[in-house]
Amino acid sequence: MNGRRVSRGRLPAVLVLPALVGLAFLVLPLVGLLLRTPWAELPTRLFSTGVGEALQLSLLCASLATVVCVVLGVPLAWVLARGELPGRRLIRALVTVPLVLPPVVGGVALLLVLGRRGPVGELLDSWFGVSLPFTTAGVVVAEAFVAMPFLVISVEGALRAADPRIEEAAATLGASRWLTFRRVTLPSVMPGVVAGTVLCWARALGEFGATITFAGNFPGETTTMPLAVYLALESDPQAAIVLSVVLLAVSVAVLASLRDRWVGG
Amino acid sequence: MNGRRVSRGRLPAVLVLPALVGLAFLVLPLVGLLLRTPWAELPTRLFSTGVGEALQLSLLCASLATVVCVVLGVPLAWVLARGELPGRRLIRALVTVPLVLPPVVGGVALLLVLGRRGPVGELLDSWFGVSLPFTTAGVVVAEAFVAMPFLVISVEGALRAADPRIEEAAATLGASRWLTFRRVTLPSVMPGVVAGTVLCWARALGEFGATITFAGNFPGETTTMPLAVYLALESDPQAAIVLSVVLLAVSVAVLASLRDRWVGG
Amino acid sequence: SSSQEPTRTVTVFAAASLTEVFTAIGKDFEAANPGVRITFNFAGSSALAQQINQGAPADVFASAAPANMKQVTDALAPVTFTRNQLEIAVPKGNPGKITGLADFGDANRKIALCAEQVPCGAAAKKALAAAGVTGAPDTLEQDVKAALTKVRLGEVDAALVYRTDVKAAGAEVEGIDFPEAASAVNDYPIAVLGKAPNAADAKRFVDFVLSDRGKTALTNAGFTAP
Amino acid sequence: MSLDALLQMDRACLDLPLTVEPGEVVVVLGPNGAGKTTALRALAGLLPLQGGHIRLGNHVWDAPPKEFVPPQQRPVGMVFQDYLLFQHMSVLENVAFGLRARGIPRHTARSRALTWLETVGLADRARERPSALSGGQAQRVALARALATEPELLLLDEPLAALDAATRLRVRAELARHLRDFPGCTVLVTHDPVDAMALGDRLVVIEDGQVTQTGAPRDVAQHPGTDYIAHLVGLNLVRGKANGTIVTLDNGDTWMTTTAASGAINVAFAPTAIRLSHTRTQGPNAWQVTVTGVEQHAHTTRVHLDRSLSADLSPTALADLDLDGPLWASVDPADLRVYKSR
Amino acid sequence: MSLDALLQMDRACLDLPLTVEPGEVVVVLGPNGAGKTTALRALAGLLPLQGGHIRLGNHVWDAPPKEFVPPQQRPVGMVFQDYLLFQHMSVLENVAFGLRARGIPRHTARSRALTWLETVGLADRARERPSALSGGQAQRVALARALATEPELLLLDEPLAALDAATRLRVRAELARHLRDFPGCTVLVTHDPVDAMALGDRLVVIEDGQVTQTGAPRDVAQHPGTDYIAHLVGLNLVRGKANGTIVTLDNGDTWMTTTAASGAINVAFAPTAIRLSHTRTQGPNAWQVTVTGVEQHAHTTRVHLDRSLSADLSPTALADLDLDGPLWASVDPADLRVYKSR
Ligand SMILES: Nc1ncnc2c1ncn2[C@@H]1O[C@H](COP(=O)(O)OP(=O)(O)OP(=O)(O)O)[C@@H](O)[C@H]1O
Ligand SMILES: Nc1ncnc2c1ncn2[C@@H]1O[C@H](COP(=O)(O)OP(=O)(O)OP(=O)(O)O)[C@@H](O)[C@H]1O
Ligand SMILES: [Mg+2]
Ligand SMILES: [Mg+2]
Repeated sequence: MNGRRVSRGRLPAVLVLPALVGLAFLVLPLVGLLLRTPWAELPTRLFSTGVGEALQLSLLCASLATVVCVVLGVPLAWVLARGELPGRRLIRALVTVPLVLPPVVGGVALLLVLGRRGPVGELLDSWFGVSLPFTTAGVVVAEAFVAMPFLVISVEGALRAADPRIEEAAATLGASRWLTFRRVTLPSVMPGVVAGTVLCWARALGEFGATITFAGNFPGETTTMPLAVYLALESDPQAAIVLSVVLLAVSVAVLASLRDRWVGG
Repeated sequence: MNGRRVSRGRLPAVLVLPALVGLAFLVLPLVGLLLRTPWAELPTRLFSTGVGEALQLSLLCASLATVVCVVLGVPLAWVLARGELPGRRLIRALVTVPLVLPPVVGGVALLLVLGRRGPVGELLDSWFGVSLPFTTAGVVVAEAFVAMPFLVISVEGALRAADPRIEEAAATLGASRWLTFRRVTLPSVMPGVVAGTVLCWARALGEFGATITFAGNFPGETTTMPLAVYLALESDPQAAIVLSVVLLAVSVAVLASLRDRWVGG
Repeated sequence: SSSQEPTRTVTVFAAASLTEVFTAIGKDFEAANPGVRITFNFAGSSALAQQINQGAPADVFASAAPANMKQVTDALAPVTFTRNQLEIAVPKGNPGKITGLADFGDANRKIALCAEQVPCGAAAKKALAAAGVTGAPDTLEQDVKAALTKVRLGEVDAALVYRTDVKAAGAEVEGIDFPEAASAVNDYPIAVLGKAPNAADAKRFVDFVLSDRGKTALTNAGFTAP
Repeated sequence: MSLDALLQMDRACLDLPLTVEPGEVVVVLGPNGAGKTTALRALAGLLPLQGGHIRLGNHVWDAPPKEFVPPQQRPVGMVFQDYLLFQHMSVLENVAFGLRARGIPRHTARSRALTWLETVGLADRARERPSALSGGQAQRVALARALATEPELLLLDEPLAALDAATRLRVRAELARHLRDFPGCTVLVTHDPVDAMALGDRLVVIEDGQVTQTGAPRDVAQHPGTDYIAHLVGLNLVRGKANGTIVTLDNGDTWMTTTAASGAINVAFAPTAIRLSHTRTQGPNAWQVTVTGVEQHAHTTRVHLDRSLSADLSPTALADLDLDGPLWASVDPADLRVYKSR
Repeated sequence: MSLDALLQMDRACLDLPLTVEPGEVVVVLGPNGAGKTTALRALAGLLPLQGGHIRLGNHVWDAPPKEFVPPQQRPVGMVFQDYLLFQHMSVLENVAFGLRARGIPRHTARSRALTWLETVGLADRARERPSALSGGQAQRVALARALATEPELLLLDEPLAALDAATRLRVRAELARHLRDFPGCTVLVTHDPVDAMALGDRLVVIEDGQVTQTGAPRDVAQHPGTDYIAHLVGLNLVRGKANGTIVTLDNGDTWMTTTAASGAINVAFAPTAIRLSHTRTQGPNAWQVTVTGVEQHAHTTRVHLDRSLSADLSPTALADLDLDGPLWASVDPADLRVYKSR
């Protein structure tokens, strides 16, 4: 447009004020963290092999977990929002459960099912020779378990808000429900899917309790950044802060660069 | 309608299959947990005062934290989605940060700012005589800090997906941006807000690391269920499972009964 | 509550591994000192140290490791009040056929150790060194409870944990003593804090822990005397 | 394959029998809220019937309580009253969507879609998003999208409503041409009588969900059975009882006609047939009137009279009249059309 | 307070001067995509101008690069082409919304809203959601919603487009009545010439964002300046040079007229003025034609000829003609209207 700042009127104080308070509430503790960061240590820390490895592993596992969540979670959200299922209320509440479960207990639950002695774990072992605990795959599983509800619930919310008549139009054009989903519904709820994906990725990246319980902690294989941070906190709190700041910086960079490419402005 | 099950065609396998896998992935570990639960202990546990207290406290704090998040987070989401702010990308990424921060570090960060020796904490103390750490209010603050991003991001996604022309219609009717927000925008993105609120509440209910770090673990004052689970895990793992199951049952009951009242069907 | 004087409170910040035993000792202390109430804050020692450094209103700090006590600048004359000794924990029935520390070097067995940064990991390192074994762990747990959980669920064949933990875990876990254990003990220091709001009663509580009654309770829980 | 349907639904109190032969265009005409859109939605499979049936050829599409074929398995094409274009696709992709859904390769689908866009005169907007189109342009894209799949049953919900007069002429002519060539059945919903005349082989008039008249468009237009239809085709309608060429109107007046008839009849006449004057004319069929409104058209002035009659006056005729004064109206018996009321 | 605007925008190449006096109704007429909706949005403040200005009385609403008054501070009422009703409110709340936004107490707002709903004949639907309304009903609610705030500038984007013929007559008459009483300025967008004639005090015709003709509706209808307008008002238009009563048409033919004129002129005549026959008639103004289409109306048949002319024939006239054979057309010089082209 023309350079003029033509807004639709001033932003109302009654909205801007709480928004600012909310922003301060979220950002101030980070500022506190940054103020206490021993910046001098940063470079040495950053280039110590352990940190690089943990960072790489974190990004890899969080991204893989996000892929798993999208592949399984978006269809689940769709079934919850559109499928005429009996017991939908209960299923929807069950999906929320991993949110409430303390992550450590979540890890225990995963071990009970997918561990060496768990029924599914035994099958996986005898059929494919796959054992999840203490492996990188296990980290992905633990992160996906914890992060998936975020995706499912965000996407379901978006699907419910979408106009179902546009799907009717697709149906009259001969599109099956799958084609309609893929080409009509999904693109029209893209902002919701992106929001859910961001939540899911960030949650997976910060995941700690379920990971260490289910996948253990072995450098280069299952030690993600949050695990490194936690252990550093035990011996050297300053180092823990440095590591956290590194994790934050990377995630802010990734989110700020990726997200707006998907959603625009 | 008439009793007939008139669906818009069978659900496509390519969607239903991953949805089922996803559901199994989320629900099976819970089943594992339930199978291992020493049900015989349940009644005695449930009626031991400590548990009742912790459960009450958990529900109270999670609900208060959710209220704080809604009051501060919905306006923040609106400003991010609609306000023509410079640096919106960065702000949006910053809002996501508490998701990535390992909760224990989040607790440390809160202590650094709101603790007795933190800059804001000192102000609060000298002006109002309020000290947040190690109080029930501190639990609410810690939970709100961790849970707010979920709300903000879900609601922002919903706002972006909403048709802005309906807001134009409100503007031509003389509605200020605040009135438009309250009476037009917010109701039309209700499903997104509800989804965000559910995420936020569940996350607050399950919150552990930031709470124990920032608010400590004082029975009756700051010991929420996840903290009780953590302590039980130290002495009696079976009891920890029982407590988790209690937490789960309560949250499923609350979500299943409340959520559909808000959103319908 | 007593009618003569108002209740005074002692706030004790104690390591999570002391939950049960300190709760019992606290009850005893309250019985012996009417008018004083003990409030506990159980959490990881490092988190407690952080909280104290950030001005938490604590009277007493009982840490699971000297290192965390050292982080607290404000501690007055910490003393070691008890110790914890390592033990090999195996799942019920010992499916991995573990006999001693030597098996911890076997790459084919699933082994859990604590991470070096936490006290039980440091102790395990000492024990393995003393036995001349190069450990081949599959995981370095963040705390001893996590290692024990893996044993309980049969995910690992063996782990090095504290005697107190094996004892608390009950029938699901079996303990195997080993000779090098004596060289790998972990000290638990306790101290009254400089800014303690109720220093007098705090001192009394520490003395109570160090008394015979305290020692007996600790020994019953599996701790060894210093 | 012919369509044979009986649409019964609680919503809009719909009870509508409908048969369409292959190649035939049935126009459903009715006022707002009559249930036209509801009927189309039932035919498309977007609403289930509560009673009755829908059959195309040998295929049963809907027959409560048992049969129901979902919309995507019915070979229908539908143009919605409010377009419902896919906002995230280009105009071309919108039109190609139905072809792609039927498994036609991308390239073929696109070139066919482009041909259809040319037909509706929007080939140059092919790459744009629907949001960049004006209302009428969007309507034309929706039309092209439905036609592109070459359906066996074409459902059109006021396909010309948003078009401007000039485009409307052109699109209507094109649509008429296409519908002539179209081998399938067509149901077109409108409340524009011109569309109905131009496009329909048969007219079904519904009011409040019920059929009030049906027949060839010409015939319906010349023999309106209800006030609504008379209004629509621009005729005045009065009712009465005929006895030879003498008609006793329902209000008691007696009129002369040139056509002999007997029994309950309708009398229709054009607004141009009414003459207005300040005094009673000598001839028959004169009565006193009150003016309730005046409307200015391009070349004539329409004067609304009581008893929901109206008269079209030329500027010259109007110049001599004082519409506020007392007026007499009259019609020539030769201008009256008399026919049996149903 | 009068509206004085010059709307310049890149989108739709809009360059539209517009002045409206208090109480005046200016109708903006134009084909699809001409920029009518864009112009209304600029007046409402939903799009900023790129050049020009908008002033109502002494208040400057938009004057790039400095001034801009946001929409909620402009006393406008707008009816959108696609209604934009608030789906989560009842019909009554929709209509009351604007009043509530202006601080009127709930009770008063509701009772006034109900009065407006009565005016548009929907009082009995007050408690329902907009989704339960038919298209035309929704349109009427949107109208009521905009009128309820009694704005100083009323903007109507094809307010009658979705109404059926009968309702349209009624709502148009009501709207005309309201607009007569309405003290503010009104801009009404339409592509229906009947609406334009019935409702407008002045007509502004735009094509491709530019004004092509403006004037009193009657005058524009009788002296169309472009093919678009001629089409719209149902006249044939040819151009030529007059020399007294002899006109040399642009295609070389020479016609006779009864009005003397000179210079570049337009010649307009009604489709009913054209006579068709198989042989050349003796009189003047005859030419050979090709039939490009036929359209059936209620009482006449419209025959489309080359040079975008059209002829209206009565059934009797049509009966004698073979439209596929060679045809001659002629017009009586007395039926021609000759006027200066601009
Ligand atoms: N979702 C709905 N729930 C209940 N009633 C509805 C619903 N949709 C429409 N109706 C009602 O059904 C009746 C018929 O509506 P329909 O949309 O079929 O009318 P229509 O003939 O298409 O009118 P228009 O010419 O205005 O489009 C109306 O009275 C309307 O209020
Ligand atoms: N958001 C947009 N971005 C770019 N171009 C647009 C946008 N909206 C409309 N246009 C273009 O501007 C031109 C004018 O559109 P406008 O909607 O004003 O037409 P209109 O006169 O209202 O037509 P109609 O009678 O069909 O409603 C059209 O060519 C249209 O394609
Ligand atoms: Mg309709
Ligand atoms: Mg428009």
